[in-house]
Amino acid sequence: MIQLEHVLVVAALLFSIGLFIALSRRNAIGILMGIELMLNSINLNLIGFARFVDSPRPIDGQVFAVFVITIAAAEAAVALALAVSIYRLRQSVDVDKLTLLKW
Amino acid sequence: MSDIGTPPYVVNIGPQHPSTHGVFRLKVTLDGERIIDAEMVLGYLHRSMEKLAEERTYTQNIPFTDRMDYLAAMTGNLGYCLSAEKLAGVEVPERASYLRVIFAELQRIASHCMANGTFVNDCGAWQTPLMYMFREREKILDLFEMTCGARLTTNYMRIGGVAFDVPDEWYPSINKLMAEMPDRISEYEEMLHDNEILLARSRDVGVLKPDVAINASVSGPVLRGCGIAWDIRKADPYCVYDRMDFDIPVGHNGDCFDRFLVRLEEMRQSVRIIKQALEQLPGGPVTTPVPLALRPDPGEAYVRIESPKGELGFYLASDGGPAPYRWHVRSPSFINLSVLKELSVGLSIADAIVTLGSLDINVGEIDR
Amino acid sequence: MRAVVAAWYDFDPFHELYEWIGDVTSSEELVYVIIAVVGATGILSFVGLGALANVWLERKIIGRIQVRRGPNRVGPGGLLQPVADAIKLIQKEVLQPRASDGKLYNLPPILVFIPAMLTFAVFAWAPDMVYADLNVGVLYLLALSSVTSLAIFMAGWASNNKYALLGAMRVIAMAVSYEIPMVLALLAPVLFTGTMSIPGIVDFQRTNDIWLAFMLPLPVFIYAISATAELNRTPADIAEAESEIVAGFHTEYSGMKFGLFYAVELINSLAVSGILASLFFGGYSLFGIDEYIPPWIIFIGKIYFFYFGLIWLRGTWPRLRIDQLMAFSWKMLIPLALINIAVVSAEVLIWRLNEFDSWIFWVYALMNIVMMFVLLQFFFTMLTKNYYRLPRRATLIHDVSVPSLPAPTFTQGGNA
Amino acid sequence: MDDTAVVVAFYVLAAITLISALMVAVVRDLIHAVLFLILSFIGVAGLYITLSADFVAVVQVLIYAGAISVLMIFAVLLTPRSDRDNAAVSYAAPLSVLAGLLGAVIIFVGLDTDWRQVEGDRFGQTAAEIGQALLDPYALPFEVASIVLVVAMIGAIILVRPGNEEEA
Repeated sequence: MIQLEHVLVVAALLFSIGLFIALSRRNAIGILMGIELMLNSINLNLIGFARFVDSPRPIDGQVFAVFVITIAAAEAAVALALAVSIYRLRQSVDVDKLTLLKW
Repeated sequence: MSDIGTPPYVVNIGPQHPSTHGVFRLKVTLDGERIIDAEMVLGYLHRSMEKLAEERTYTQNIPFTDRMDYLAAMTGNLGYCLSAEKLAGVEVPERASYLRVIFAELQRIASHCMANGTFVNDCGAWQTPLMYMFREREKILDLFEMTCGARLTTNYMRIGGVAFDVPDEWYPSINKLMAEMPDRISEYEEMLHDNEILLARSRDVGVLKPDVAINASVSGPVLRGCGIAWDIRKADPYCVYDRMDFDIPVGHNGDCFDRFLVRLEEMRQSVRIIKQALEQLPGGPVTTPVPLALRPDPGEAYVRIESPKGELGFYLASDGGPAPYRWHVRSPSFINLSVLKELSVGLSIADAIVTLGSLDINVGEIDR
Repeated sequence: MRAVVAAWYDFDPFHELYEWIGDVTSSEELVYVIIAVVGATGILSFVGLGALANVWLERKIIGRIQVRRGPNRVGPGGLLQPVADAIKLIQKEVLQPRASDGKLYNLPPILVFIPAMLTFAVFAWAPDMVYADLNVGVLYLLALSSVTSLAIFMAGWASNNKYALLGAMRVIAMAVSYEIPMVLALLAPVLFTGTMSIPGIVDFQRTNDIWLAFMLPLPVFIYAISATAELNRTPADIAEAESEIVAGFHTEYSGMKFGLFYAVELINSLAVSGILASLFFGGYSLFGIDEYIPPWIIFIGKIYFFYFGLIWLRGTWPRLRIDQLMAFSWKMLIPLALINIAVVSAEVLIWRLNEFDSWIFWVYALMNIVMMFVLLQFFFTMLTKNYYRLPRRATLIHDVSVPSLPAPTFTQGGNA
Repeated sequence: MDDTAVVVAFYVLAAITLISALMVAVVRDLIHAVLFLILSFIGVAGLYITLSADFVAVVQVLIYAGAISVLMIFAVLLTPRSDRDNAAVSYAAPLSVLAGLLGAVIIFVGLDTDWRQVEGDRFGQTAAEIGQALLDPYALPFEVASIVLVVAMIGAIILVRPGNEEEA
């Protein structure tokens, strides 16, 4: 029998891996991958809560997960468009070299 | 996907590639799928024919012409024999001239079948139009086989005429073929004219402007596709073409589809010519006796004929010996190919392949 | 559901096997496992045999289309040709380019197989012959098709070949473009039947004695075209476009690895035919005739009917260019699908609110067929009018004439 | 039997998800990283199924494995080869400690809280239920989400439009 705790531990580990990736990558696309992993872990939590936690309308968790997936898709599209246009501008997607706003 | 600004991507189309029609290499630089630069690399099929010919007698050189444009051996034979006859001053019997016209036109139909079939194949058809056109090509090759025993490398024409007279069973066969051929051509038209995909792939693709075509010395269906009515058979008649009544089909726009149309229509005109020639076909000998080791007087001769690919010219120079002093071939494939870069830069890879297919090159003729 | 099928044959292996095993043993788990293994074996053997049969059918039918005979040397009528092909492929050397991407290169032939096989799990072969009745069946099919394109991309990328990478890029671009009309097209039967389970949709068509294809002709059209695009078959085989990029994503695969890609293409064609048959053409039902013929025979017959259509397409049409194919999706199929969804939702709403009987379906069928013809005519004219601007016959000129032209502008050999 | 199967499936899928997520951080080639990310997404989808969220699971495969990963592959292929490495910044080690600590805190909080759990599977037709929830209580967020998608689409198109180069 799966318990809520199992889900929470998996989601927490996934979140920290995602966080590490998002913070440590130099490539803009790599950072985006970390963010997607974090969003996934959040979804996992939402689904887990929907499944195990007492609430008047248990489906809410899954609906939220659907919303998160939607927003993740939008975010990925915009972020990748940004990455491509940044590459066009600077010939690089290395975020360490993007010092345009650095004073 | 044009202006994303990706790094350039160099792709070698060929020498081993399904649609380069032989071993021909096109080195293209791509931006996405769009060609921004193209370089043609030739010479993979070079067999040094022009040099070899300087060591052989005039008659021994005829088989080389089979192997230049191996899809149109008859016209190769014809052009070479005409130039050798002009050099040596040999008269050709009338029956031989008619037979030459008939076989050259049969060869034109066969070659255009091949050209159009592979062109539609290059547009991506799964062999079907090619197979339809092969059906008729096979019958023409059967006629060749009946006459001279060979189907592809015919080696049929001789200096002073043709090698053999046609056998008796040849007449019903060709009459039957000529009777059904217009229907077959209509069948191809029916199959391909209203095909939106073929139109989408070839209309307005690879448009050759008339001035570019003339300045590049392009000839044959490629030239006629851009709307210029030029045909050696009418402009500089050889054999008995001046006695034939036929039209020059021309295109409207100079795109790949126009070249395709011109070839289709030329097949019809060829049928017309063959029918007239069969009607007028006189009796008599088919060859003038010519010494086997022909020694023409010193001099030079140039003869051009309308091969299926375009203007096929043979230049022969003699120093009085049994072998030509110099032999040069003006091959239409080679010169038509020279516009490929002009046409393909700016197109996508798929369009460049279609354009290459519509030029109807033959690498055996390009590299000789 | 069981009571419906009580015809003379009463062939229902799952149910009878279930009962028989239930008599022998009392262990529920054992019964479950046995049924699962038997069902999987049945489906896999159908798919495997189907792939072999498809090789023969495809070559034979295309041969007929191309006025030739097709294979006729190995076995009667060339029937053993696929076996000979398979033996040849198996004994061929499997080459791996040195610059290829190691493990990634070996994975795709296996990976493409998985979704192809999984697709067959949700089909309803007969009223009780459903291996996995997922209540998100339609979405499941769509998800699987997107996984296939990823495996194909991996193949193209890992080969480290320029043609293969071009093919892989084309696959990915196509997958993005054609997923949308596909989803929108498959939404229409879901709207009508109110369920996403494939057996549910088939059952709706059987109980109402109507094929959804009559009511939803436009989605059939859209789905069939998007499916050929996703299948990489002519006229949309741009990912392996032989005349352009040699063999696309599987350029570097030889021997049985190529054989697997080839088999997957055939299996996927069967799967697409199966989806068409069950979502739009009544699945195993045939207006009551399914009482006299085993339903799974009807279903397989329908699958092969649509498969014949796919072969016919391949034998007839040239290939579109990638940008034309994309434009076709974005400019024609997606607007059409959106219009269709709006109309169908309105129709379903009217039907559900007024609680009409099933006679209303025939009214809808008439309306939608008329709508389809009008819309298709409009879109086709819009998309193709440019191609018909010039005559499609060469002009005939009797005498040589060369026009006088402006000064040379030709630059070949100079710069450029 | 059913329960043990689900538990085993859960552990296997969790292992796939976490290991491939880790591989995303480890591998050098960006394309390999994307492919491991897809494997991770599919693992998460499997986890959803064990948590009886089949609709979300299929949507996860469809959107993440089918669309987002495709976008990422495109973005990677549109950047030059030299930029296709997956290198970490020089201060990755302290970051991993930080991320690990945060993960530990989350796990601790998660295990320590009383979550008012209930027993039993409560979901039947999740697709229908989600559909009703989207159209009834969540109608406004649903519409907002669609607007967000449209805005994102237009934004993405404007960002990569060819005309932008001159302004830059």
